[in-house]
Amino acid sequence: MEVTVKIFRYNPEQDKRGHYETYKVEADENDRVLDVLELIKGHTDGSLAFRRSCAHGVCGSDAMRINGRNHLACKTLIRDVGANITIEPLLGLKVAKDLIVDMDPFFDNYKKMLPYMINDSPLPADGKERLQSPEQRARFDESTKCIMCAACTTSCPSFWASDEYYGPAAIIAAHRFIFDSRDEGASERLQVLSETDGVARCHTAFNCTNACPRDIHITQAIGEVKLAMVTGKLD
Amino acid sequence: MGLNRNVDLLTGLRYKGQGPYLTFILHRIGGSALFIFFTLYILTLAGVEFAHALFSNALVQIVIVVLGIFHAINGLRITILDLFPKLIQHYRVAINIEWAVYILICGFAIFVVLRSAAGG
Amino acid sequence: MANIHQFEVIVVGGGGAGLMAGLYASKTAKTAIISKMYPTRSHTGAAQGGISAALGNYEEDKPEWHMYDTVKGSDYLGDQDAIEFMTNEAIDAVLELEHMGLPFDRTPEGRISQRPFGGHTNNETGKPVRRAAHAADRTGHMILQTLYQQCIKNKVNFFDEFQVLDFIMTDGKAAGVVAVELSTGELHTFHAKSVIFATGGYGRVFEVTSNAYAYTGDGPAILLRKGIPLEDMEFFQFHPTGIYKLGILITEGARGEGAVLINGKGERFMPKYAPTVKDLASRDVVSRAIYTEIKEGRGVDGKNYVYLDIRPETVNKIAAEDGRTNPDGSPLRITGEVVLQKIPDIVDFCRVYLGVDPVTQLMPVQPTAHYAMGGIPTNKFGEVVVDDKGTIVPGLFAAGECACVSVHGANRLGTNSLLDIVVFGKHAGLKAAEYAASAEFAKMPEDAESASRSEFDALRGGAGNANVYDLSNEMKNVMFADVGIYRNEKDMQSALEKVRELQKRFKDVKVGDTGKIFNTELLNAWELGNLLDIAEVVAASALNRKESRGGHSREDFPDRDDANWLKHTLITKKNGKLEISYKPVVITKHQPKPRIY
Amino acid sequence: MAGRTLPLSKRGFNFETTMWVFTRFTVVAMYGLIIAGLIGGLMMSAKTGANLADIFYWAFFPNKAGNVIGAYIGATILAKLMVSAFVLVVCGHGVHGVLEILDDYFSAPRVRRWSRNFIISYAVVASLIAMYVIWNR
Ligand SMILES: Cc1cc2nc3c(=O)[nH]c(=O)nc-3n(C[C@H](O)[C@H](O)[C@H](O)COP(=O)(O)OP(=O)(O)OC[C@H]3O[C@@H](n4cnc5c(N)ncnc54)[C@H](O)[C@@H]3O)c2cc1C
Ligand code: HEM
Ligand code: SF4
Ligand code: F3S
Ligand code: FES
Repeated sequence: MEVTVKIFRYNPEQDKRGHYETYKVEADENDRVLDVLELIKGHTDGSLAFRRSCAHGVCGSDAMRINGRNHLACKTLIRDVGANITIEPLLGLKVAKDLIVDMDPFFDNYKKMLPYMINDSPLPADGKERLQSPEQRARFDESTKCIMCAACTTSCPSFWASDEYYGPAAIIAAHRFIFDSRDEGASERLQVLSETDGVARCHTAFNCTNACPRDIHITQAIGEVKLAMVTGKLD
Repeated sequence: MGLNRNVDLLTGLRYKGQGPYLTFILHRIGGSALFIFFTLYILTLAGVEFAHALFSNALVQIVIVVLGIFHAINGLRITILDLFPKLIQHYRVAINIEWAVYILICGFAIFVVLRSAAGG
Repeated sequence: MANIHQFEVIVVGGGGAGLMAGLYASKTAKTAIISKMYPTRSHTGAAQGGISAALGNYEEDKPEWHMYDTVKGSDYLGDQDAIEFMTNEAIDAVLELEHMGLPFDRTPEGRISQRPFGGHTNNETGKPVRRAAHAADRTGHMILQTLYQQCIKNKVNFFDEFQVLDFIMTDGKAAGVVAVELSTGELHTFHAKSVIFATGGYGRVFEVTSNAYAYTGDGPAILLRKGIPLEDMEFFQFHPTGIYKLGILITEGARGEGAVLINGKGERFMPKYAPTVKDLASRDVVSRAIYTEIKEGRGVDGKNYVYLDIRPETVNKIAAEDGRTNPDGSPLRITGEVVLQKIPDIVDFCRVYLGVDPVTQLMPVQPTAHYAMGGIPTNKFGEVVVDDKGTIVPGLFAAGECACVSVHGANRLGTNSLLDIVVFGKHAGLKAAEYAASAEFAKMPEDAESASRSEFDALRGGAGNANVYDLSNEMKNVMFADVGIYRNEKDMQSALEKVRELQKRFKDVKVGDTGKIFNTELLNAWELGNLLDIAEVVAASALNRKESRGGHSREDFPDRDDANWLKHTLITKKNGKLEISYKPVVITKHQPKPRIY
Repeated sequence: MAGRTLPLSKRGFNFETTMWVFTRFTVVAMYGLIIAGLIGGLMMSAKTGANLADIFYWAFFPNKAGNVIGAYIGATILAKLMVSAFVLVVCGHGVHGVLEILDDYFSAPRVRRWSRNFIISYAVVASLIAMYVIWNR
């Protein structure tokens, strides 16, 4: 079928601001939006710039706004979005070119969460693994799925308002460790997250949860972090 | 280099965040409206004529009822989910219930306001 | 030039191997990791099934068995000293990952959970053994995340979205690399004592592949141009279960949990091909079996795919027939919830891309190009070895999928690659730092960037109308059809000619985008150049090897020929011509014997 | 593998967290007061014969003269206490809500300090006026 694709274009070396360009391509309804982008880049306009790698929703490269909502281009099929598609870059991050945004602030926020295991206690005497029950493991399973695509953070109205907000993706990273029974850094992370630019900026708008291509219950995880600050309970 | 990151209000509002995002927007508008309402309320109590005149306007009253009741009911939903994060999974159900309750109460309130406006 | 950086150790690639190398090198040397993508986007993150180690958390298991399975899996082409080294290090490697925080699934006792995988057996009974330590079906994702997190913790320097274009050698020693910064288009020179290549694979030379767009073989291609040989390039693994047409992988872990393959007639066919371990035979065997079924007309609807069935009723029925048991000895029984819990991502892929729910429906699968066994020849410390005498290039290292140690020989066992990147990534890092501690910086030539600049200029200034997208599709199609699972002289010859013709046409490629900032068109064209170079080398090596072994199956030479071909291929390109030489296989404990599963 | 709980000083229980709890607490308080108010209104409607709708109406929209609630305010100390509590709670809640909105949009430390000062002064002034009016009529 014929698909009409309207794409946001911005070439920093020529344009003062972005504009839209419309392309018509032949595509199958089971094609990914990414396939359509590749086709346009391959045959119509090679200068179209976007990131991609894995092509099946596990690397987090190609988050973008498709028909007004954040998606991974490689995990969105034509049959899900119809024959008229508008593709725009993520909101709230600088557009570097076409659909490519500057991801550095996003990763900087991630790094503020001390996103690594903190545990200075001695290892088990037998030198083997630290024990963890399947239930304890399940406690933070959700948040380990994050591929850092930024679809959530760039859909959050609080992040649009100010990029000082750490954003849902960073909170998910913190959640991953706070509720890991082997980790001992929960306190430090909670202190960071209790700052004005931390979880206080989340007003449960749920855009993040709806945008997440990994179906992580982000708002719930943020809620759990908020409650942990109040009760101190980490289980 | 690069385009500014600013997301203007309209772009933000056009984001297709669906129902839950709408409740957030309405909650915010409602909260702000209630804040103004509260300010006027105090001024009215203090006897400021202009504030009182505003309050007597049926249209103003309806706006306040619509936004205020939404804020109160949505606020209750937020609070319940916040205190029991496990329930957040079911946020869509929660929001549907909320709309049902809201339409009932709000309908009744508008009726009351209109009746008073007509009768008073 | 302005953009000159100096580090003792430079790691090219931020995947599992690169991060591990960077992490260890940075402990003693000034280190930077250069990656063309943000490290968390590396393809290690796509790995699903698990990482093998004889932890024995459910049942008895030993590193010696792991070694034997790997040797057998490699069809006796793996170097046994390296394999033994790797399988012995495996247990500590996995435990180290756990200590770094990797969230492995757990046994009821709280230990690391393990699952069966193709080719992993109890050597005494021949039965499958649970050796693959896993974190749901996203083990690679967790490894990548965990290692990246450790690098953040240890403040490793990163150059994200810098693509390495050239390797600089002075007097036969590593001097550094040249890279382009994607966000500005500027070239940067990195002066280093040690350079570690960890750029991953090159599955994008094939049409149907589980590999990422980024898998364009940059590392091997760069080194090939510098006269460094590549080893065993004819061996490419086709994974039996890729999603039909898309090639997206369905982990072997699915079969580990009990799924079986079904042909178009609704019959289970693996017992015919591998009577003992059946659906859990090693990958080359299963891929060939599927292909044979299809060729003999038993594909689904006469098309080139079969079904993978993980519906609980089938799994339970067959598990009862095969007498498969749970770790505690009770009969293996699964439910829909178990499927969801053990392979959630696979279920998600099927739902999204196929509209098929694996819990109640069959998954259409076909073999998909998956893993490069061959690559840059190294020893077990990651040092690049250029001949059969063990001569190394001082300061040059390689690790991960782009390297060939060779622990995978002619066919890699599932889960051994994640082990490979962790073990050899670490040792390459350690060795590189050790070398850097004693060596001087080799002299950097005046204008190190000139070669890269002229490569780019050539692409930008191309005369003709050749289209990158079309050239690349032509290459992929011919490679998949003629240098794929089954190969023969005639087809490979024509494929080789086709690739060479494409190389000629590539010279005329015209890149329309003349900008500097994120000029992805230019970079895609450059990558296509690499792919074509690699495709040529793969086809030529495959044409040269006149036997069938592991992933290399020839219709015209259907048998393994130990008398003539128990040796590694080394291929170099000198003045535009390919030259092939050989290197003996290291055999220590296990003499080659027929490989039956 | 015992449960893990962080002591109060280590769980990030700062101003923001306190205000988060406060907002939830005020929700409960407001609902409590509204329900109490309605019950009071119902009781009064029984006494005065005013109909329910009137009570609701006058409860939420103040009228300078002849205000049922206004009259009611003067009625008892208890009612005055309740209305004061309501005003204070609403004031705290609303004022912090506005601060939240301001904090979302302005992240420079200097601006945040100013919005905080402004909001606190607003709260104090508004509460004072309200208290004066309620207790002096
Ligand atoms: C779908 C799938 C499932 C798999 N499942 C398993 C499994 O269950 N078990 C198992 O053991 N193995 C599995 N494998 C294999 C295994 O995941 C890979 O072989 C392994 O992760 C490769 O790691 P690496 O570090 O070598 O490469 P990668 O992780 O791909 O890293 C390559 C890095 O190099 C960088 N790079 C490349 N070119 C350049 C350049 N020119 N300049 C700068 N940087 C560059 C990239 O940015 C990237 O960071 C699987 C593979 C796939 C595709
Ligand atoms: C029963 C009545 C009310 C309930 C249940 C209620 C509930 C809530 C809740 C739960 C929040 C927090 C939202 C969040 O953090 O995401 C909130 C915010 C707010 N409330 Fe109320 N509220 C009520 C009445 C009022 C009144 C009377 C005012 C005005 C004086 C008010 C003004 C605000 C403001 C300005 C916000 C901030 C809005 C935002 O951050 O988007 N509320 N309310
Ligand atoms: S939480 Fe979801 S949306 Fe956010 S970065 Fe992670 S995967 Fe992407
Ligand atoms: S969209 Fe933003 S406001 Fe909270 S629920 Fe998600 S972080
Ligand atoms: S390309 Fe990897 S997530 Fe889409």
